[in-house]
Amino acid sequence: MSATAADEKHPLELEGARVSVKKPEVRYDVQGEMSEAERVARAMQNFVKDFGRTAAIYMESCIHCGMCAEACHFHHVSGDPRHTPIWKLEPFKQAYKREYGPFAWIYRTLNLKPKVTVAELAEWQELLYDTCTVCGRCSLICPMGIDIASLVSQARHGMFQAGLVPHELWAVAERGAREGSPLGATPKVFADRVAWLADDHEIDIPLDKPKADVVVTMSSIEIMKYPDSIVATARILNRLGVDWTFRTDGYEATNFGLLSGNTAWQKKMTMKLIDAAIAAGAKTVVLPECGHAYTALRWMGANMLGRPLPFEVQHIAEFLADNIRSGKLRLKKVAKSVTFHDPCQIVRRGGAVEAPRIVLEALGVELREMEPAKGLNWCCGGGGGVVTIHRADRLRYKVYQLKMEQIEKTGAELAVTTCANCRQTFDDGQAHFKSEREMGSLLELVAENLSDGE
Amino acid sequence: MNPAKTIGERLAEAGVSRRAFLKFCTALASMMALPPAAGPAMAQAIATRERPSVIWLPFQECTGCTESITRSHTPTLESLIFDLVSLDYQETLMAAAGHQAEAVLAAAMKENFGKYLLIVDGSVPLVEDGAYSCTAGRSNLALLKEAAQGAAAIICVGTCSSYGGIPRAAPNPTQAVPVSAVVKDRPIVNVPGCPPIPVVITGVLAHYLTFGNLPELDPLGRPKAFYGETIHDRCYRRPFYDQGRFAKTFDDEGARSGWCLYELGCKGPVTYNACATLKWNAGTSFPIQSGHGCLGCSEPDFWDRGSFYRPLAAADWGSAKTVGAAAAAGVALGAAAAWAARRRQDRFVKEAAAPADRKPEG
Amino acid sequence: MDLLAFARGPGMQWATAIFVAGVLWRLVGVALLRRKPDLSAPRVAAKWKGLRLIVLRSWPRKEFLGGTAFTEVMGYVFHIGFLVALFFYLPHVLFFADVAQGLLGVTFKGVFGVAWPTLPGGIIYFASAVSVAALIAVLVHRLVNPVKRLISNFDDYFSWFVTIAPIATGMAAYSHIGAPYQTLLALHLLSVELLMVWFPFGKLMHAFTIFAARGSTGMLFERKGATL
Amino acid sequence: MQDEVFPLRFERAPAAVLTGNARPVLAEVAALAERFAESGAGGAVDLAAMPLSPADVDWLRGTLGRGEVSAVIEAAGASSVEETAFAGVWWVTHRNPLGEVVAELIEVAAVPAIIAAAREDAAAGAARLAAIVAAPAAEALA
Repeated sequence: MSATAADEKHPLELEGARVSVKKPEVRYDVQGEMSEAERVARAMQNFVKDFGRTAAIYMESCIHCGMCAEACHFHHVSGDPRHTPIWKLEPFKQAYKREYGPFAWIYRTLNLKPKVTVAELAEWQELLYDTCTVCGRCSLICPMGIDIASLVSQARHGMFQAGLVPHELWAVAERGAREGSPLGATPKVFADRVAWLADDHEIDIPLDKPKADVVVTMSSIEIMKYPDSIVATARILNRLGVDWTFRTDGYEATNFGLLSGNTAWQKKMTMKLIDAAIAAGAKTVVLPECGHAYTALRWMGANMLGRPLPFEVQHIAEFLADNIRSGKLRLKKVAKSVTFHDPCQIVRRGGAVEAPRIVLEALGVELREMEPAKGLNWCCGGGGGVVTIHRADRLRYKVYQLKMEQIEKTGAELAVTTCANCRQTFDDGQAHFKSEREMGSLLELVAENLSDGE
Repeated sequence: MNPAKTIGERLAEAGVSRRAFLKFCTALASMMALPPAAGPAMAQAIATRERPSVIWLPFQECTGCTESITRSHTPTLESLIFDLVSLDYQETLMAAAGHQAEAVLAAAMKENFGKYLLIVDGSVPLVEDGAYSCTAGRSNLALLKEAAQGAAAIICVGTCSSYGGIPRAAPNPTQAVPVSAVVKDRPIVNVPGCPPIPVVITGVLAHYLTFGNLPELDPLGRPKAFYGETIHDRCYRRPFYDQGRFAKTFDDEGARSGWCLYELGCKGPVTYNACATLKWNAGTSFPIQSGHGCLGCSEPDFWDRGSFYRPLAAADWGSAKTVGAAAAAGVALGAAAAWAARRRQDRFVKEAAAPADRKPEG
Repeated sequence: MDLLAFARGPGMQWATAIFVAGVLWRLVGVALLRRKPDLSAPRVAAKWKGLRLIVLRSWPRKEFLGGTAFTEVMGYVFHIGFLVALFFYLPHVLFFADVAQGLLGVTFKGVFGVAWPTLPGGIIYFASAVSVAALIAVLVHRLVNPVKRLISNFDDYFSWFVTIAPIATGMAAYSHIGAPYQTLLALHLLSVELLMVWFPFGKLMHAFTIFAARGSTGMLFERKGATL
Repeated sequence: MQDEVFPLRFERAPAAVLTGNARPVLAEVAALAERFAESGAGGAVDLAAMPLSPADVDWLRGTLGRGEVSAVIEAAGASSVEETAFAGVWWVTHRNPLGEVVAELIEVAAVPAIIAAAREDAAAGAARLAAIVAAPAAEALA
């Protein structure tokens, strides 16, 4: 299947509540032509090749207490023991013991841990992709302190190279690598959009300034589906009088390489941003309202580059909070009750817990926290690429209901978040359940309430 | 002597009253850990029996066991010898000597063939055909084999004849073995101890006299009546063990207060014997009561089980050297495993990179 | 050589050697693996170096307590019962003292100024009984709970067995139930040796790796400001 | 004086300690006494079979006290039989000719068995008595 053929066969569904691949007639959850033996070998190789001491300690420490099941939203709604987070790694635990652990030689020689089979990997595809958003809630319950989410990411490295990725996710990731944007927001599309938005909203949106203090990035979901975010960002940055720019050589922060498990693609996309920021001599790179984009650049960028980043990386909420704290950004009061959905990658795993709350405080809203909130928040169910996978919908909607119950319980008038992926999951969920409630963007809420008084 | 007479008749002739005999049997019952009510029954039984012939052969031994039995207080040695059994040969105690003594032995074995009790103290050396211990020019080994043939039963007195004892301690230059290693076809009762409690020796004889058979034995061939429980179980200091109160040295407050001697190496918990109840020296005391831990002398190989002053729990886990060697081996294996894992990883990186350009497409 | 002599001598020596070698093999085998440095700019300096998570994770957050209370409480009960019996029963203490003396040439009194405390046999027996009861409870839970049943393997059941066996045989030896004391003591020692031999190769190693695993996550998460 | 020779000072006799085992023994005696009072069937407790310290034995002796009857039987050593303060409960001590204690019991009975004359002995005695009666007076006087 050539690249264009793939596009024709599975055209992007841009108009729906979520940006995804149109429901494919034929399932292509197996990619490429490989012998079974080669698939297994590549799965193991790519799983093990990025292994290190920390992951090894995790693999050595599990005591099979089963507590992680309690933390997982998928298990919570399904009750299916297979959705126990650590069980999702079972073939890879086997692979670790057989291929890499201290007793690997014994396990191999005595064949105590049999070689993983393609059938097993195929069976586990659903567990590793459809029923895991890599939200990391399970990592907080593990009495051994195992970061299970990081192991799932690592297992996906093997799955991808074995050509065992859910097809929609693979198609989105592949397109991201090929065109620079998973959803078709190519540099040309992006430039057109920016020009059109600037025109439409009579606002100055700098693009491709050779030098700028701040390089701003966007997620493809925002570019294609929530273009208001672009306007909102421009409005705020212009108000702050910051020397900033978008750059067509590095604007797209979404990282489906990370989600699908292709480290090469992940690196390629991350390096684009880094190179663009370095070229612009940026002091700061502002990341959009996108969870995995945050993880990919903020916490993994320097490791991709191989040295500390020569600039600061901030999520837009952090950027806003900083400017509110320094008094540069003043906002009008919003007399509404608001509940805030904590995006897993930004809050729980990213550590930006207080920034969104500082912004909300500046907006003067009555913040009604969910129960639980912050780092313990339930995931929306769409992260980690799950929202792109159609066959995952049934369970995902149940998870989504869990989330909505949480939100309804607060009784807040407004629900906002600061992750476009969460937003599209909400939009899709609301459409599915034919609900009225909208999930707002923190960024847009701020842009709408910029104080006029200087 | 007329062996047809019963013990009861002989006693009566000797002017021993029924009261005296009943008292004697009460004491025997107490000693054999039988219920107090058994005394009168025993008196009845013993009175109607004939005196058995007893032949006592000393082998590779120290005469400590004989010393011990001469200190037996219940019944007194005199009454045991003259009234209850016919001790026909005991080279240490008998008046006869030399050829005369050997003639007595030969006569006793012939006269009572198949009926006499054979008591043995001392182990049997095997090396050089048993040449390391001889009596009248004959090795213990040969003598034992001959004497065993006519014995109704063999009673091994002391740890040496029971289990080999000190002669058998490593490196065992004489290849000493217990009687049970030489004689396989005769009932054997082991009365171990170094020496055994004197009243246990007589107690076994009394049982034989009372019931006409050998007492019930444990798997190590010891009479359960005396070796059924550990010293620890019957020790009057046991409550302190349970309370966790221990003497730490031989002269500390705990030692003076009579607390448990476990920490000082007492082997009471693994020693089956009756010292704690029967005691020694006419019931005066026993080692633990005197402030010293039990050595476990009635157990097999007691001499080779480490220091008498090492607590039982301080098992032989090895030495700093062996543990160090194990640690070194562990570190080396770990390093090798990590090295192998890294090499494997390098290979995987290379292999994974090789077909990387091939897009996984249809 | 009878069973007890074997258990006290060569059995214990081999078990000790395998235990030491196996534990180091596994720990060194992991410690010497590659570790890429985290070059990302920390949000906060991880001044506790992972220690915070090591402590924090000792008890579940209240949000998780509902579903994990049974496992947590029973886990603590059998661990504490086991450790009380292991470290405060005089014969055990004497064994450790002997090992410390032989390996390092030190006594507890010499190092700390006071003797290592011991508890009366009755309390040890009670602690052991409680531990056994909790272990049986967790086994039943493992067999009944669908999650635990699914994720359990030979390691889980065998590790359970080698954990409960020394406690059960220890109690039997203490109360002289079932066989002569020496046989029971030998069985107790052999069960301990089985535990020691299995320890490095099964999940019992969590006794060591728990600190490394929690510490690693703690260090990674703390510098991000991520939820611990 | 002694200190000069043996620089040891015994502050307390090593075994003069109550172990707590005496009380259960007393309970057993009480149970036997009760049974004896009800049915006439007595019994005995062999003190040698009990893990008692010397102090325990002293405590038992002191607690049981002394009653109306005491007897000494000279038969292959002295045996003493003493009723305790509790009727029917006897403290019996057997010694061998050397004066060493060979058995010590607490017996619960109307009369301890050792005191009663055996019928065989009585028969022998009767025979001897009859012989004396049958003999000529002079012979008897001689």
